[in-house]
Amino acid sequence: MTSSNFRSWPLFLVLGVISMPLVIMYVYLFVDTVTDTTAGSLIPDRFTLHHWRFLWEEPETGRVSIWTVTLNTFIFAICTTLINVSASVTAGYALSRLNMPFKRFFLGGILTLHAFPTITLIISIFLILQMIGLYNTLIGVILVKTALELPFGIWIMKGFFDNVPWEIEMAGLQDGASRFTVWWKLVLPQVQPGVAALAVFVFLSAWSEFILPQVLAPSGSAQVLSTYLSNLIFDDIKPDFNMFKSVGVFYALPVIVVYLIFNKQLMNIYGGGTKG
Amino acid sequence: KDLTITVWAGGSNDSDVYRLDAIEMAADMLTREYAINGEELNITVEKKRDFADWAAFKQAVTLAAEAGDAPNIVVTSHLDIAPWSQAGLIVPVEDYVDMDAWPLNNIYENLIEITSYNGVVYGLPQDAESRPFFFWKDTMKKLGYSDAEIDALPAKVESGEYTLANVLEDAKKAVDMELVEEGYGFYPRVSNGPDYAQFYQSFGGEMLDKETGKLLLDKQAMTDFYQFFVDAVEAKVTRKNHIGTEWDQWYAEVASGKAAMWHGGTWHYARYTGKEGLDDFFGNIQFTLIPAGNENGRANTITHPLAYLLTAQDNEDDVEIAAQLIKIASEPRINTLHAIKSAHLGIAKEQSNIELYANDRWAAEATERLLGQANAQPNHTGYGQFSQIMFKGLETAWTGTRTPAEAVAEVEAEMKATLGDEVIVR
Amino acid sequence: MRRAHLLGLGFLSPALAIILMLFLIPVLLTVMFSFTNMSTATGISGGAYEINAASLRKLSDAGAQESFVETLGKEAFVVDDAGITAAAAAYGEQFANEVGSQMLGERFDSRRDLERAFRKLKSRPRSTRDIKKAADLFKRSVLNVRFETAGGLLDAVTGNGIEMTPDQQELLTKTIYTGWTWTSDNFALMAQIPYVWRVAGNTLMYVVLTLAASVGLGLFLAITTFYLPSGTATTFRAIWFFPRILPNVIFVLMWKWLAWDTGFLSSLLGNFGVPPRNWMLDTGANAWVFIVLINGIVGASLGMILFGSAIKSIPQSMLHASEVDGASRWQQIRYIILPQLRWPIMFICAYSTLSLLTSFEYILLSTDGGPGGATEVWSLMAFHTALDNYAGNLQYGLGAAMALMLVIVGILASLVYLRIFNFNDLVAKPRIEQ
Amino acid sequence: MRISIENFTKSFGDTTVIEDMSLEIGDGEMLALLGPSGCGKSTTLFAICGIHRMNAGRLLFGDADVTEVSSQKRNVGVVFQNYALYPHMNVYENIAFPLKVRKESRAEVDRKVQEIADLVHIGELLQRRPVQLSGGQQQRVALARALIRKPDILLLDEPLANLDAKLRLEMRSEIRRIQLATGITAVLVTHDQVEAMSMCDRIAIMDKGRIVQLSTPKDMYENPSSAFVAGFLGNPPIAFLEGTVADGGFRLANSRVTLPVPSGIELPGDGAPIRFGVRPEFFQPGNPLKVSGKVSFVEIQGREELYDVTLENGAVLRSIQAQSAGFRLGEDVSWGIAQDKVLAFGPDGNRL
Amino acid sequence: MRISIENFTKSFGDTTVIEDMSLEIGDGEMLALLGPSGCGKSTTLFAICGIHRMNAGRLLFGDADVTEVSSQKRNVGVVFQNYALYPHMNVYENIAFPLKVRKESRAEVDRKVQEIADLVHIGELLQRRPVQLSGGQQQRVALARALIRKPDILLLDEPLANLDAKLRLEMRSEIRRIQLATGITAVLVTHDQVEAMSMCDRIAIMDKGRIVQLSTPKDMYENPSSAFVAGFLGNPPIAFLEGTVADGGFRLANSRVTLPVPSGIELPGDGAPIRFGVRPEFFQPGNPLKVSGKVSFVEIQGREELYDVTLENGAVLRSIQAQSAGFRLGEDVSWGIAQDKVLAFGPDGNRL
Ligand SMILES: Nc1ncnc2c1ncn2[C@@H]1O[C@H](COP(=O)(O)OP(=O)(O)OP(=O)(O)O)[C@@H](O)[C@H]1O
Ligand SMILES: Nc1ncnc2c1ncn2[C@@H]1O[C@H](COP(=O)(O)OP(=O)(O)OP(=O)(O)O)[C@@H](O)[C@H]1O
Ligand SMILES: [Mg+2]
Ligand SMILES: [Mg+2]
Ligand SMILES: O=P([O-])([O-])[O-]
Repeated sequence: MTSSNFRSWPLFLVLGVISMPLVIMYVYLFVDTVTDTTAGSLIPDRFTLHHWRFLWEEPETGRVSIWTVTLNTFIFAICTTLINVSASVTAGYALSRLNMPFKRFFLGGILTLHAFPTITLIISIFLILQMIGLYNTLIGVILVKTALELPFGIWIMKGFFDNVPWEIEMAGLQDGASRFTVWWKLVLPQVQPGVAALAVFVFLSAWSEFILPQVLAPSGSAQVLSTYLSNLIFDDIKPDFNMFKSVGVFYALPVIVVYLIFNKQLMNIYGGGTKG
Repeated sequence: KDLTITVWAGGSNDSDVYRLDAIEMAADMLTREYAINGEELNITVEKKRDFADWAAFKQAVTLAAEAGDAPNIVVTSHLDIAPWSQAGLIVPVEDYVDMDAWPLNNIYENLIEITSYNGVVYGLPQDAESRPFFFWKDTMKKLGYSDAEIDALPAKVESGEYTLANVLEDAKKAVDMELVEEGYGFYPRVSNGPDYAQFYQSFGGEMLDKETGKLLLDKQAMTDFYQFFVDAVEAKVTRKNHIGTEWDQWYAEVASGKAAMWHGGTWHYARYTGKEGLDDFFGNIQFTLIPAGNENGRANTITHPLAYLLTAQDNEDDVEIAAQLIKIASEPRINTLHAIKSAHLGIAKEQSNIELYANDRWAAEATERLLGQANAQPNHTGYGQFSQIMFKGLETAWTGTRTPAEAVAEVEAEMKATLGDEVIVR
Repeated sequence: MRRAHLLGLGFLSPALAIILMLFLIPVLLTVMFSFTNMSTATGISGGAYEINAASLRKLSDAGAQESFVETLGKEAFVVDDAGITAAAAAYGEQFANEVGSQMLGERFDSRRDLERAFRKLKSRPRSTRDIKKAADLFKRSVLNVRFETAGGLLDAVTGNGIEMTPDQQELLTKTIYTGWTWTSDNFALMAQIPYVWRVAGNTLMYVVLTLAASVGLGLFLAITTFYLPSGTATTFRAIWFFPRILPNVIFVLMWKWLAWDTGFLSSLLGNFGVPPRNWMLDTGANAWVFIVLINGIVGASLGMILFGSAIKSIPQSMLHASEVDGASRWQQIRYIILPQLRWPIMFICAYSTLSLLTSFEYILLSTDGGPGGATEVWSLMAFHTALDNYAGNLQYGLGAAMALMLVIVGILASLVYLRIFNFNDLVAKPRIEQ
Repeated sequence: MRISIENFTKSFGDTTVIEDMSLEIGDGEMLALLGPSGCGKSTTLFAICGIHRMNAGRLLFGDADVTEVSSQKRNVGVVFQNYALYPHMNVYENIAFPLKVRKESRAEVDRKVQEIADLVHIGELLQRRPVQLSGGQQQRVALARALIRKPDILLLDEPLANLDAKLRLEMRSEIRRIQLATGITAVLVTHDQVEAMSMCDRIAIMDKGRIVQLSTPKDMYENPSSAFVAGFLGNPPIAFLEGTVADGGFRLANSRVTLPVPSGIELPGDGAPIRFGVRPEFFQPGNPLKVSGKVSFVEIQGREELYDVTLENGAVLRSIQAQSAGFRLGEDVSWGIAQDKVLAFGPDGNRL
Repeated sequence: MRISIENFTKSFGDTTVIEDMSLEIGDGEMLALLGPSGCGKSTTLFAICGIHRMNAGRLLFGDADVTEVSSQKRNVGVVFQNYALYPHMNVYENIAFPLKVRKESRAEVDRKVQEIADLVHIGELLQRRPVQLSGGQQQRVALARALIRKPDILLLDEPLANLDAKLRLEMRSEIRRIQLATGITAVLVTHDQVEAMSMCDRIAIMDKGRIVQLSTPKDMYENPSSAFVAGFLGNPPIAFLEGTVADGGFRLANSRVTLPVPSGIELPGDGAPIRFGVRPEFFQPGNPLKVSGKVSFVEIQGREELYDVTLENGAVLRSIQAQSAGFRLGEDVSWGIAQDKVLAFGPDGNRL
């Protein structure tokens, strides 16, 4: 906003006030991970890295190492993002630009699919996964997550493709390129902001996915950070909330970084399927 | 022979590691036994207790079993025996081990009973516990109880002399005298659990009709049970919004004498004396059975043992090995490690003769005072719903959304609808 | 089919395959499940036939004659010649002879008793397992035996000398089947349970309030940050976007930390003499405030980004024009910005209604439907029913039926939204005709 | 390469946009398709390059029937109105793209790009991205890209519409120069008559999907076949006077003034409504056939001045004169029409 | 209302876009800000209407110092290049918006909108949405919206840039008519010289944030103060000849031809490089001071023909002649320069 007609400090003030509770919560969340506090007090007593011990200590009986699950989580989130974005990008293009039968049906269907309460599909999804032999594998969970998020991705990508000038494509054809080359070399680069925005969205969503890996890949080798975190059951004999928070912060850090790096791309999401 | 035995334990925290480690110890033992017989056996035990909660654990087990991928051994509530055996997910343990031989013949019969279904022993109890009633001695003294009277409380409760009516009375006095804050006279468990069935029993409620083997809704007992909590709220000894209080806070409060009376699990002992720093447990706290509610009922407590269950496997030999392992893990010595480390109660009579156990005052006293009187919730496929509906009814009455009578009417309607023939309404 | 059509379908196929396999078929299966009584106890993939105490009870409830039930329910181990011959084959003549000589004709009521008797024999098999197997050779009842097929069961029953009429056979196989069966009871059940209606009301309230909160807050954030210098705006956006990327558990934990009896609010207000309480679960109203706040803020994060980027795409000159036309900031927002956010607002509303209808994670983690079921919503109820049961008997069928109701509402809602979004405009005709 | 469009018909759904159009464009010729917005110019172009299929009719390049040949195989270069440069490629890559998809060798591509870039004078810009170029430079890149694979035919869809006045002027001659230099057959779509007239050998004026006149610029300017065509060509535009035939002359509407009719015009009967068209350069103080009016608008355009003169009956005539004529607004003037240059149109708009 | 800009400086971050500019615009005057892209025209406009703050300097409307007054209170109407109509409002609402935010009464608004809509000839379109309007109509709506609250000052930022040639012509006179009718003080930003010259009382030519000349169109055309200004005005543009002073005359570069210098021009010493500027209308066959060359480009523009003549030394002169002059490409010609119209510029580009 380049106009000089409005002052920004009143807004700054209002926003500051309503953001206060959140900021306090963040600050305490973080402070708690590196300090100890006497019960009932709000002021931490002393600094300690004890709550971060999960990073370097051997995992206890029946637990997996944080580093294994972190790696799994990255694999999970990145693969989900890759597959989802690839499938959205092709399907979105087809629905936006290509001639094909039943196009209306596909588009409407994809929007409607979005209305399904995915969690209650879990039993059925389980059956399918078992049938195709992907139960209890990371790749199975990746595919499921992808399937559930695809309608959103396709919808958004279609919107972005809708905004690419037809002339670019026409020019490509005229230059002798095949439809595929045109898509790959000319159109795709135009929707790059859209692809980036979608990728960030999918990544963030996959990173925090919890129920699917928990239920569909229960064995240790397919655990991810979300399940690791919730599996730190509050020990009712000697609970360590601060460690729980530390794991939470550890878990959130990569996505916070992703957000901070890509927030500009994220701000491009409008222009995808969200445009009227 | 090489094989891998997978063990999953639900609801287990860091002090419960012996649920898993015991199997490993058993594996070592079994390997040696085989070696003596000249057979080579290499068992790798894969242990897992990383589950978000009981629900997650049960989803994981059932789906894994449906996929033919079940862990060989699961450590879970005995309540799972009914549905899981019907579904064919688990196999009777009695098909593989000699129940008459050591150490199984030393396990308390009532516990074996609890891990049986349709007259077949499906699992081996892994631990026992119970959910006693607690008194803060100091408050009781201020209410006028002498040390002797306090010492006699367990007996008076057991005999039905001290009832829930007295509980209300004393709690109210404590609040009125400002010994405790409003809402802290009687400070119950903050979430659903077997504990609440105890109060139903205190008013004469039975969960299972012995004759027909069907679930039983005793409307009178249920109403009285709800009424008790409503009265407690009205008398301001219990908070209306008590359900949902954070456990952490709850532990800190009861362990510091903020509440006059409460009820909880035997394993809370570890928490009070550990994390909460209550050094002199016996000097500060008296524990008893849950008092009777009225003349229809009795003082009681419920034990909710976890059990080792064997899952159905394609390879019966694996099941047999697994069966041997849980048998060995039930050795009093091994089980005592778990009992003491996690403040649970033992499963076998001989444990009283093991020093580690016998020297633990809590284990010894609790076993003696509680375990003999303890019954369990019924193994019945509909019990999960029964319990859930019962608690939902309690919550609506407690929070004042419904009167006890209305709440019971709703409970009746819902039970009839969902359980049909499987419930008898009385 | 034209080549161009093939190209289109080709491009669509990867997505289509994944969706079909892991989304559409599961949806259809769910519809199917909702017409069954499937639960943990019935199993998912199929059942078996087993006569045991529980199934005998069912049998008599179903009206079988007492005598029939009683005969079936007799556990019997009989040391007879057939058994001995079998034992000879499996465990040697010596053992068979010993059994034959000492126990022929004896009858045991349980296998345990027979095992005990065997253990007294000198030539008994030495492994527990073999003794049990040997004992089974003398089993002359079908109690507690699992048969995979009805035929197997009936043969065994007849094999043990129990005669049955065809009616009895049918009744037997029908009642003692452990697997799931088709039924439409789930829907009748939902209508009968009073609780369900309350949950429906809660769900409506949840969707409406949360939607209002998230759209309102999202708009507020998008607009205010728009007017701030970019550095400040980015900071505030980050503060309000984190709720979406923080792990659910942690985000909810933060709120609990705020609202607990011993939490921040209580401690803070304690200084002013307000007694501590659990602000989140104090009353139904409190719980609702927190539910709406927690979900609303998470929803607002998305709204903020979407509205923010939509405002960014309003041509600057239009805003400049309104300023020189004399519009104050409020008038600029009211007359210029908001009207141009019509589409994104509708998109968010459509998208969020559907997501909210089916989302429950934050409620599960914060109030779990409490206090007293005040904040239980439909999807949470479906989750509780299908996947979360204290005693382990998960009601897949009923849960699926509950989910199906959501699916129906969702489809109706999306049809309405498709109308509003002018679906025909979305399916533009390709301008390249090859 | 000669282009023949034979009985071309195109419909979108129910609406027929082009009906039964035939058009022949000679080898090496540059033809303008001129017409108002929506008349079907782009549609015709798209049919020629194969982006649209023809509903009926045939299209021949030289003697080859290409009606069913795909765009990629037609060897037609197109320059689009908004250039349609590939924003993610630099100038070099943009121009090289058509060669790249044909997998020509690196060296070959380099050589050709350099050659064509020099032809269109953008040799120094090869490393820039399209956004870093001015409109005119972008235009040249688009042209280079269209030309690099030596297409048989060059199609230009309003190539200058997005440029500012000065650049437009410059690019006009530039495009023509290049077309002449390469000898390519070209079709220029435009709705700017100056463009059409200054750049092309022939002009086809279209209206509502039909070609209404096809001729050289000069002929079309001087001999428009209808009022529509006459109004379309000429800057400042021709002014029309309404009136009727009276006594073998032209009687201005609402007026007593009668003007003589140029020789060679066949008038309809007395009282029939007709229109006179007078171009501004033929309404000058020096001409003999005077009409009087008041100067109602003056515009100084540098070397020339433009006047509107409102006659008594309210009709307006326009005059363009060299600068320093110096008439003022509101002045009464009596200027003359060049009688033999007057164009007369019948009631249907056709030239008489 | 008189506008005085005094010592205006504007920077964005580190780059100073306008430095110490002063400019006075008389009451009721229409002034053009003309200059190449990026020279600071829009910036100046935005400072006048208050969208940008001035880093230094003062701005006066009449006698009132408005430097620190917000846009909303300045009572300035602005027409933006892309019109900036509010797409979600119909024409009526667009025009009424400035009144609405002042909460004027319904009846009052109705009356004023009708009045202004009639003034700009869009009375019948009030119910349409902007997308349903042609470019010219949108332009008029923008104008009406800017005028409705009777602003003291009207600012137009390239109001015609997005219109096609024909509409541009039409709107030019329309805007001027309305400005004259309302007597409002107006500033027109453009980079099209024809627009500036034909519409405004005075022109300020800007370059790189400075005003290089401020004068009436006619004066500026005839007496440009620098080669930059001369090159900016005139269509077709002026042609320049490079050369040096030799023997009191102008010696063409790389050539032996020496041209006499018009009287009244003070030449630098012999050998100094200078430039001659010759406008196309002053390079005609009939003029006496002949130079010879070859016709290198012909463009027929309807009533006129444009020729480029390349001289022996490679320099190009341009000539515009009435149609039917009929020279052909490649023809050798010897045409004359109107000697007294030649403009001479020194090595720094300033007029001699
Ligand atoms: N894909 C399409 N679907 C339906 N109608 C179309 C389509 N493309 C063009 N038309 C219609 O066909 C007619 C001719 O369009 P065309 O683009 O050829 O006009 P044009 O002469 O190029 O106009 P302009 O000067 O505005 O570019 C117009 O009425 C247009 O609305
Ligand atoms: N917000 C801004 N931030 C930084 N630089 C700016 C900004 N606005 C304009 N400029 C720079 O200031 C200079 C003048 O810009 P201005 O928009 O006034 O040019 P202009 O004369 O209107 O050009 P045009 O004819 O292209 O509209 C340009 O170099 C431009 O890049
Ligand atoms: Mg077109
Ligand atoms: Mg500008
Ligand atoms: O841990 P419990 O729910 O059995 O008390």
